[in-house]
Amino acid sequence: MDIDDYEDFDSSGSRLTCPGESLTSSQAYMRGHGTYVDSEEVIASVAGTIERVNKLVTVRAIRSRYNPEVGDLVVGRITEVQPRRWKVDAHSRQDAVLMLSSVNLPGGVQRRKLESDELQMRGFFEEGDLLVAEVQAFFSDGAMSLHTRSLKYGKLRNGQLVAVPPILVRRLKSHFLTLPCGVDLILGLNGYIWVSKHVKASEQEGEEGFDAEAVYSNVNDEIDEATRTAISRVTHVIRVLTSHFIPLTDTLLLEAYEWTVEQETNVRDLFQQDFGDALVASITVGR
Amino acid sequence: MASTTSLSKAEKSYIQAGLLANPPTRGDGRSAQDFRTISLQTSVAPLANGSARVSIGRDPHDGSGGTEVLAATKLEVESVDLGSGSGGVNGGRVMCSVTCSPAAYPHLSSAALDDLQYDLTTILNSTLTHPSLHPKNLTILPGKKSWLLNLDLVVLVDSGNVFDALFLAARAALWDTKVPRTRSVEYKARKAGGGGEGGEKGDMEVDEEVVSGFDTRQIRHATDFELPDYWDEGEELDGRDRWPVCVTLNLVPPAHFLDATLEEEAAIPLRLLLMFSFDSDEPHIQGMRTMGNGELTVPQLGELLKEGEKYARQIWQSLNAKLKEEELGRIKERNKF
Amino acid sequence: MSSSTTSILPSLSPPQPPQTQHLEHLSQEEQDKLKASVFQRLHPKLYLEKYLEEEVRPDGRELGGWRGVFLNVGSISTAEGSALVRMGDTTVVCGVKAEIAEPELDREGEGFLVPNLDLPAMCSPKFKPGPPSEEAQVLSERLNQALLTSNVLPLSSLCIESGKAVWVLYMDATCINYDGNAFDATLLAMVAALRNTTLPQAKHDSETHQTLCSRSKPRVPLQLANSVPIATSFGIFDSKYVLADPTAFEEPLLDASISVVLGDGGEIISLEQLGSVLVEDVQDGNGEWVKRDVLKECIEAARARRDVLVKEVLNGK
Amino acid sequence: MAQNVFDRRRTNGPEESTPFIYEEDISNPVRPQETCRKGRKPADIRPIFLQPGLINQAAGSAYIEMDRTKIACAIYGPRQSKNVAFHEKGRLNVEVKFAPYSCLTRRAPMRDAEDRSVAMALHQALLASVRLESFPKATIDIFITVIETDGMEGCVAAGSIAASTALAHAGIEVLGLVMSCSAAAMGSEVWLDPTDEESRLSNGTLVLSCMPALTTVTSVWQTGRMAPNQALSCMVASQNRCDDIHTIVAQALLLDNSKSNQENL
Repeated sequence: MDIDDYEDFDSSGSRLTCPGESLTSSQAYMRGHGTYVDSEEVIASVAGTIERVNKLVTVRAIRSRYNPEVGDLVVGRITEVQPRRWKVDAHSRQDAVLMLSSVNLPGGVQRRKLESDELQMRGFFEEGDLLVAEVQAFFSDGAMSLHTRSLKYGKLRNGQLVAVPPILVRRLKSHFLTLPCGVDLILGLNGYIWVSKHVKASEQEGEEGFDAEAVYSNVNDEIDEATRTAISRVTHVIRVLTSHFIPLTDTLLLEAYEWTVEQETNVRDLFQQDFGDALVASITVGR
Repeated sequence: MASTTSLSKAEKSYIQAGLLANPPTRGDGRSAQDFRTISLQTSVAPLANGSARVSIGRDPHDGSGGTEVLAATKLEVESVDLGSGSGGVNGGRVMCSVTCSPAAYPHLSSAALDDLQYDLTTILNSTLTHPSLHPKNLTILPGKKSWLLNLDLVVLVDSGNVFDALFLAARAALWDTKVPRTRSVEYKARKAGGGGEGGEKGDMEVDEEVVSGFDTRQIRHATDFELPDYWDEGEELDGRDRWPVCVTLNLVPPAHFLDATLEEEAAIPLRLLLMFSFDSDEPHIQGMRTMGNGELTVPQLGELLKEGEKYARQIWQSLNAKLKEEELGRIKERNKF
Repeated sequence: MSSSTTSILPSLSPPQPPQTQHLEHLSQEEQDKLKASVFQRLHPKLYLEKYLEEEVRPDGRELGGWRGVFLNVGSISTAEGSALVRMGDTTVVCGVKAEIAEPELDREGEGFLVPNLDLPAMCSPKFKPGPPSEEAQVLSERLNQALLTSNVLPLSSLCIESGKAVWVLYMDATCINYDGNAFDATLLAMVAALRNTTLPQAKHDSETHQTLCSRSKPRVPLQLANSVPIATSFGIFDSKYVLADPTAFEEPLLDASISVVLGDGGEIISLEQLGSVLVEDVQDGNGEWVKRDVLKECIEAARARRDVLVKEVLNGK
Repeated sequence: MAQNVFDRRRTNGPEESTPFIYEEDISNPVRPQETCRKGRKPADIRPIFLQPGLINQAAGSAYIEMDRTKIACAIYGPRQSKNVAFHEKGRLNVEVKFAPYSCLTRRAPMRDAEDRSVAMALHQALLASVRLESFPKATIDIFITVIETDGMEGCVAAGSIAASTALAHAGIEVLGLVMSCSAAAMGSEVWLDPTDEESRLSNGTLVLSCMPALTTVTSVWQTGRMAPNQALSCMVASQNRCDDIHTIVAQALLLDNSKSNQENL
């Protein structure tokens, strides 16, 4: 079997392979993630789809933990507070690290950290807290280092978390989505998705107006019933889509949400299997 | 019981505020009294005397998620203990044990998992092995042999509300249990010929000749039993309609809700477990206990008892309907061949 | 309805306040008292030294003084025999449970005596929950030896039917409060519990291989030997001082400890010394330096103490 | 009981020994019932003797005696928690140990399921009363030794009272004293504070723990078969009795306090 037969496999989408299957000659191609070389052949080491970029052949596993890359947007949960750093569970192979120097400190974005900040680390993030951050760099041991030095990033409030297989979250132009129903979505590339009440952009703005108390607050805003219902509806749509293994994109989510509203159904009906199937059928039509 | 999921304060208060809102809303859109989908199957373990598998809230499409519990009963012959140390009791015994799959609690250390198993076992045992529920047909030979009914439960996945699932599975498995019919046999033959008991060796030989293959232990009594029927067709457990169902009331004073998910359990400090039986005209409580940090008042408890009875009756009725349906299905199946 | 009744325990005698007036550098002021307790924690050894220089111990006893002993027997109805001993603040409860077993093949006519001491986490912050600590293991073994050697209960008296059935007496002692010298207190509790123990009359049926007891026939006390082992322990501090009946505060500071177990005729059943007894010479009446025989001193003191304990405590009531 | 596990850390007896049995019990296994109540009225509980501060090595302690039930309790801490992840609130650790001679048949000196289930019930009864938020990262150890027991329900009730008294004696911040009372449904009657035999003869039993000062309930533990109304009347009766017990406990604590005050002067 030779990969060269599939000249246009990039456009056709996917070809599946199994571990141990020989993909191509190692002389013509370079081995990438998910493959290894044995007696001049590139062989798959995971089950998944073959991808090729020029001469580089990789296999993307169908199910795997999140494989971080610099610049990725992730949603994570604090697991431990350590001296000058937090450990963050980001659905990856190792806990991520958030350094005290990589967060915005009260009283000015670009201030140096002080000893008093070190003593108050639990005032910023404590065990169990959820946050959205960007992958900044990697340590030599492969652990990722995160940063929240932007007003877009930081502690999460006003909503609930959904965990999905990381592979279903595609790289998008923006991972911060706002649905017209007053719901904000943060699609972490690590498969953690935060669904929350929409907060107006104006309320977040202003570098000078940085308010530590608001950013690190644990108190939720007032959330009305309609928004709560919308949040659970969006959560459900995500669950249904992921159980059918459909990659999540902004347009897809919006379509799916509108479809459920059109059906004028109660949120709990989404539990029913036929309903879920109908939803999937309707949005996959014409694709 | 230590909650295994850690939640941020914001998540907790989001869940609590939703439950206290009017009308209460929950993360998955259910109302306070809604259960997730429950599925139940009996006779899933062919080698057990009775068994059931229960899942609550499994994803209908890919079968992921949801609390999943397996229950099975196994009967063992036991000598009644007269200082022999076997622990057998005249009239038979019931023993429950709960095992938690480590896969169900990946965050727990093995010591913590042991403690959890202990605690779950205690709660099931104190309710199900109470004399008031004891089946009367566990005696084989009065004062000599009886059945030990082992009820083993396995928690395969815990996605919240594990107690309701355990009791559902327990009731279904006990309902499904068939006790092998036994017939007692008497040996008088050589007693007369032996002349003054004739020494024990002679007697034991008698036993060896006739003893049923079921029990390989030595039986030194003059009476024994055998199993006349094919093992599958035994009789039902006596009073099998008494086995209770459990309803867990999760309390966010003044409100309460049913069938909590793991996240909701982590956000709620206090729960009230109520076990009910509706086998007679009068409803009966078969167990009640509070779990977690929080306070109640006696009038509140009275209210909760009333509410709980209502919910438990619904669970009871739909479980019974399902059990009868399963039983009919099996009878049809058998008649096919 | 719920009035308070008499208990197996005596009402607490308040712990004796340290007799600070003996020490000139400590006044009677409350603040100084506080200082004293801080001093005790920081420099326990020095603290004890200061007291002993004045020939008095922190709890007000003389060097050779004993703590008060209180004994209560038979208060635990679930046991065949029981005793509670308070020695100062050290409190030990001992219960005897009887069971039936087959004898060992080489000792067909002998029963079993199984003494164990439990030092639970409850009795002192130095013990952790879980299996027996090292200290508990050592003490259990010493108790076992003392009881066996003294032959206080001939094992042959526990025989029901030779080779078939014998009594097993489980003597479990639990320390409720550990304030030093648990050995003396426990041995006393065990002996008292044995003297309190009665067994039902049992018969072995050779046909059914069952041993059955009778409810209607009166229970019989154990056939105890006359010789009752009584333990007395001492501690050597700073190669100079011999302290009788050391407390939990003194115990870890001692160079050595000596335990003497004596029988009825004053005969030595066991003599145990842990640590080295290097005692400085003393000046006799004429101002001459003579060797001091600590062991002899201890045995003598133990004899005197034994008489008191047997007369006033064991046979007191 | 039956098999003794050989344990080199203890003095060992024979490999196997069994409790003795009476001839009379074999032919007539039903135990006589006339020993029930011993002249108590249904709403009477057994007399309580309570003594705070028995164990001077501990931060706080209490000894309780309710007729044959005898329980000692010691508190150590709050002290730094070891090997546990950070927690905002303190931890309450309850360990219960039955002395081998505390029950009718000897208990092997190993931790068993009953120890843990009683510990669980006590933990539940006490948890809501302790202001755990006032000592983060710390653990309070509550060690309980049951010297003699006459009924599991009474043991849980007496244990709760002793532990709460000991907590107060240790000067640990609590919202109120926890009192506890058991009840048994005897036909249509409610018998308070049942003995072991009485609970076995009853349809069902209930233990209620509450803080009388706040009129709130911290724990309910019911087993057996009861009509809902009966359960409710058990709860009401137990709670009423808890108010009385509260007076006794408060008295014992005050007496102990004034004693130690005098010593300090």
